[in-house]
Amino acid sequence: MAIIVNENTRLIVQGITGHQGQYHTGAMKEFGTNVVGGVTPGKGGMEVLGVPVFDTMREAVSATGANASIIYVPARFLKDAAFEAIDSGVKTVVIITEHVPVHDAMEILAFSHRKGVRVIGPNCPGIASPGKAKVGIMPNAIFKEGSTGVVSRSGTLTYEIVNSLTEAGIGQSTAVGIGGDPIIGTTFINALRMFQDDPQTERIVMVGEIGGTAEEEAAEFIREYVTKPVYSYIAGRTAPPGKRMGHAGAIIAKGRGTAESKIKALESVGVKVAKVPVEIADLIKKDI
Amino acid sequence: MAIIVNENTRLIVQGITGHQGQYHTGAMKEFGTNVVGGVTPGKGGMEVLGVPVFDTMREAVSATGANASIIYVPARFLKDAAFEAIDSGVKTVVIITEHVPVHDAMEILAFSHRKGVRVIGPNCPGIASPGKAKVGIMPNAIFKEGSTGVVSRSGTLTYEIVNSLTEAGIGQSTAVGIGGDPIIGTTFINALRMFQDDPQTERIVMVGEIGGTAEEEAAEFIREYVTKPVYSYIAGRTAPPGKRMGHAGAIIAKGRGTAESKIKALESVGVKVAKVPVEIADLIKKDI
Amino acid sequence: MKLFEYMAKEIFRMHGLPVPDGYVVESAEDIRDVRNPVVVKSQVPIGGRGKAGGIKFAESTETAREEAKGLLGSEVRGYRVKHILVEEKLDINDEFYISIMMDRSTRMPLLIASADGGVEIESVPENRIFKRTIDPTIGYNPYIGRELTKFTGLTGDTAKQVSFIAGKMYEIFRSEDAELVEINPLVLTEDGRVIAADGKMTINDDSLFRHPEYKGRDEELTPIERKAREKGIAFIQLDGDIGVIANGAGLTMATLDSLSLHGGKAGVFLDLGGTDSPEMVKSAFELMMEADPKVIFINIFGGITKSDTVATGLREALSSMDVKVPIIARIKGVNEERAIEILSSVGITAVSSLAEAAEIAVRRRNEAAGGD
Amino acid sequence: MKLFEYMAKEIFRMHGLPVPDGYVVESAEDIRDVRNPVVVKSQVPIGGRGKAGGIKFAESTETAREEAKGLLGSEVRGYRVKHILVEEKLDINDEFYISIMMDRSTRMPLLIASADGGVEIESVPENRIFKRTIDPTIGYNPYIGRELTKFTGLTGDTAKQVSFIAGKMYEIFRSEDAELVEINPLVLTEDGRVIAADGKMTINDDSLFRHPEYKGRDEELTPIERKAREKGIAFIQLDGDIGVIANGAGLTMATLDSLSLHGGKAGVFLDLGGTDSPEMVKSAFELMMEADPKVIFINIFGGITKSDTVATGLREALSSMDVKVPIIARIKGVNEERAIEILSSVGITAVSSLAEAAEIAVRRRNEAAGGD
Repeated sequence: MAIIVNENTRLIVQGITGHQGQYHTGAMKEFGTNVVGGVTPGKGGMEVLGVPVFDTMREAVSATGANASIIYVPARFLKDAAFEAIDSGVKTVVIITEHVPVHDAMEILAFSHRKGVRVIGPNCPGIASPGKAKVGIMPNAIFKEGSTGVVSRSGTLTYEIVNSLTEAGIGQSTAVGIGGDPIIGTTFINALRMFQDDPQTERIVMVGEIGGTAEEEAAEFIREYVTKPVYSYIAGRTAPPGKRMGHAGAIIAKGRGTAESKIKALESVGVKVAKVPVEIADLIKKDI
Repeated sequence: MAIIVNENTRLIVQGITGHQGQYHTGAMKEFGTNVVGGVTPGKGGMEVLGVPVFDTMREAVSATGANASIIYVPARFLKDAAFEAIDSGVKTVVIITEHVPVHDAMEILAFSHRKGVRVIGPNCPGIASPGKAKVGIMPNAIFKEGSTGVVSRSGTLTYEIVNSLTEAGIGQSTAVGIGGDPIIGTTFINALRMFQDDPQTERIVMVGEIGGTAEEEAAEFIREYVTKPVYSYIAGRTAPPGKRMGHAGAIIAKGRGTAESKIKALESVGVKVAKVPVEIADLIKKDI
Repeated sequence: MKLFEYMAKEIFRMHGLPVPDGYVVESAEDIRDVRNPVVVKSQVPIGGRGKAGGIKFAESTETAREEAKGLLGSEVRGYRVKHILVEEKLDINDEFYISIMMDRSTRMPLLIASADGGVEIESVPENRIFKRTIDPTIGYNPYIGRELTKFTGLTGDTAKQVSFIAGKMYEIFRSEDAELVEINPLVLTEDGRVIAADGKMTINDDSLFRHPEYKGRDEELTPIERKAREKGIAFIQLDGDIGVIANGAGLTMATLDSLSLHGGKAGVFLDLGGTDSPEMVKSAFELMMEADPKVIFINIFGGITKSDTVATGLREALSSMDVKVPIIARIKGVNEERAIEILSSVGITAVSSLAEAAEIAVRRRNEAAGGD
Repeated sequence: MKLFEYMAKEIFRMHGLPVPDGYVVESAEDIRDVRNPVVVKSQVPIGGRGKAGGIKFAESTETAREEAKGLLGSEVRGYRVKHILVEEKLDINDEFYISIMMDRSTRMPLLIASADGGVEIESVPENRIFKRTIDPTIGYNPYIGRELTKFTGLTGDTAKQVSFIAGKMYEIFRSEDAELVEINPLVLTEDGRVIAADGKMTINDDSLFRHPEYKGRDEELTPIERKAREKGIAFIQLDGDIGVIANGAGLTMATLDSLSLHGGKAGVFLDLGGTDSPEMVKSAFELMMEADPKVIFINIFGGITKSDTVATGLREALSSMDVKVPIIARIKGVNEERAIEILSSVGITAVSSLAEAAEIAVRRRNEAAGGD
């Protein structure tokens, strides 16, 4: 099964003719992803690694029957590209682009909600279901098919964790990097729910970091909904307190947002929390 | 059963302290509607006909558990009042107000769609399920409980038709006036679907008029979905052609929009179409 | 309200949408020195002016003034010409069609475009017409322009200009509370500019309270039409001779249908717009007298007001007027018996059945018309 | 970027949101004649200025200049004062709190208000704080203002002014791409005006490309911080002495956690922000040298770039620098064995396990620090 992306994913790459787009089209195809088309305005009719390029998402979707897209376009063009994707008929949109204005992200997510489209990101490494498909930029070599679901707010830290799981012989059902921006399309809670409901997934690794209250909210959700074992690592236990949203932010946070608060919240609902990334694999191995 | 409003309807009247608001609060209570509150900014704490008045919809809904609202406020304040209603937690909003700017109506309906709230109107006489509840301005005396569903684009013509049904001994499950504006929340198709699914309703009367293509679209829907007998009257068979949206409108209309086109479309899917309002009752009586 | 071409172009210009250089005059003398060829366009709120001889060309000041003189005061497709738009004549390379309108089905704006402009868009084959719903919660975005220009086969700088214009049209559509913004033709000139050679706009009447700038700029009305509009009564002139007063558009049309069933034809109809207040009925009656019908047919279905209150109001109105033609009233609602009594007492034939009232009205009309 | 109070108030004023009369100076001599009592406010991008002595009052030109002289160049809560805002002193009748911020949970703007202003809002009891999510697809509408003023117990003209201000704040929040717009206190004056006595704004950094007006107006950075920002590298000064370079915020923090587990403490860290390009690593290394750490710890998890390419870049960079402190590299990704070889060849201790690398780094630091 896996979550969100699998062997039925038919992917369009938005920004396929750019450096990043080309490179990752190749890497995704190697991973086994069914890349059915690309979009770059003005480059319709070209081919990139055997993949046909279209001028617009509408055309691409109607010509290929695509159901997912991945976006690599620069931040200042991202809103337009994301709206185009959400409006094109695909059901999943993965936004790799970083430095997306937070108001643009807000508008994109309001529109995706209206249209019933799942957005992952922005500013995320994407998602991979080993043995099935990867829609993202994570290195192929770190994955191994298995039954552990991974959800993470970080980019490279996701690689670190997935890699250490694989090195310990623990395969993944799906690993999803939801992105570290304040406003993101897919949250810990969304991913936890899907992993809980996914038959292939037997346990879940949740990688958080300091700042925000997403981990505390996830802990609440785990208490209510998740019965599978959850393992976690919260980056930044020893980091200095990050930027805060001033007094207004403090009202929302109510003392949450620190590593201590997050770890406490997670441990109180039975999550095993590692002190350093590599310890997650140790915790899992003890249980299986 | 009936559709949309029934004995479980708990109604807030927005604009309750105005002349129209007061008058119809009385009439709706007489009809049996459970009017649980009213809203007029700055008049919170008052009572109108024993109904408590609140300053905001939020308060009103949280104090009364209301699930519906009816709006009587003037057109220039309507958008704000409608947004407030849609945002307050009620599930049905009936907008009586006429002369609502069409762009406001569009924004209201986009928001109601996002929030999953049913809007009836604007510029409509409302809805009544005899023996249960009325949320509107239709005269009480014309109704009789029964098994005929009535849906109409007109105001007073709805009264005319319901009255002639009642005089002929044909009772109504629900009568809904969807409003004659170009942009409305509940369409013929919405109402037809609900009547088809409503066990109390055995037949449907659909009252249309010239202009637009809603009747032609309804005919398509009847072909696909409606198995109950449908009777219709299209007002304006002998009226002069109305204003058209110029050439752009003609592309959409493609020759539809006239009484002939509507009658032909309806008859082709088995709808019996009366020449004058009173004939509807005759057509129904022949069948039962 | 429909705007004249020159008003639509004023708005286009304010929003930065390219229009030809030009100006409007009410008299031929106001035409300035013509240096380059100009178009002299009569301003009427209807299409098909060109074929009807409402558009002229001139290469000199003299010809321009002559043509303007000929057009001013003349009738073009039923409209008297009071304004002339004088504009640079464009060197046309290609003509496109583009419009945005409010679409009832989706309840959202619809963008329509075609590479086949300059002709009636209804005559363009369906598969050559681009149609795109714009979600108002996100508005116009560049990708919609790319879809448009891809479909219509535009490329390069022309595509960019057309995309820009589509975005401007959406901006105008929203900010002006328009029901329609249309450019036909949108012209590509020999020197590569894309310009709105014509412009049509309809402003939503119900939004005029927040657009005071349009006040008094609407099409001309007859004195009686103006009076009716001020009272909030719809007034429509037809070709029969029964005067109809009813409340509500649907009921008014049903009244015409009922008269027609008995062989009658309305000459004018007044729609009170859903109200049944005695004041409105009285106002309508006064307006009706100016239209001089053979018979007056009143059809009121009482909603808020009690029927006898309406009847009393009508009786009072009549007492101060000298009405010679027969009046037939169909009156329905609370206390209708009492209402019928009141009206009968002043010589009005009043019944509660629409069918019956319509039949009587037609009979009376035939009597009044004699051997017509 | 956090705006200084005076900049926030400039924006408020442009949008028609009432602020006190005032102006900003960089030198005490620029203070104009004081006729009515004024407030002399040091401009630092942090709250709690009043308690820290950063706000003074004056009733004469002389006092005002004296106070300004005292403040300018002084340090208020760790920030050097370079600007002074001189403002009319308000006659305060009441103080409210109001703000709009981006709420991560709902992904929508959140409006917060309280009748208990002028104090730290965290100290106000929860049940005295109004919180309201604003749906960005419909924006701020008057009913939200009514909910706010009802909750906070405001009535009449004060309620109207506060509603108006809330609407303006939302307008500013959206048009300026703000993450936060905050007024505390929002003052009700003795003569009934409602005025923003203070103002805080944070502009979303990622939006600055479309707000050129903020260019160069951000808080002061040290030369090394400025260099880092120009390269797109996050630079954070800490109180340890191991210099850390890593790619990605999460991995950087995980690196600190790993060092900490072995008893090490970072003195400065550079986050390359998810990239692993040799150029960025090189730039980071140059920056790092300026921070003068005891040991340098590089942790790169190769994503796009192959590890050996990163290592080659790093070797080149080092060849042109004179680095005296030990370097420990943890390098992971495609061709990591080759990368480790390359780095070892120039004397860098390179391994592929984070835990092992962290342990080595701490050991080296302890050796370098001697008996510290």
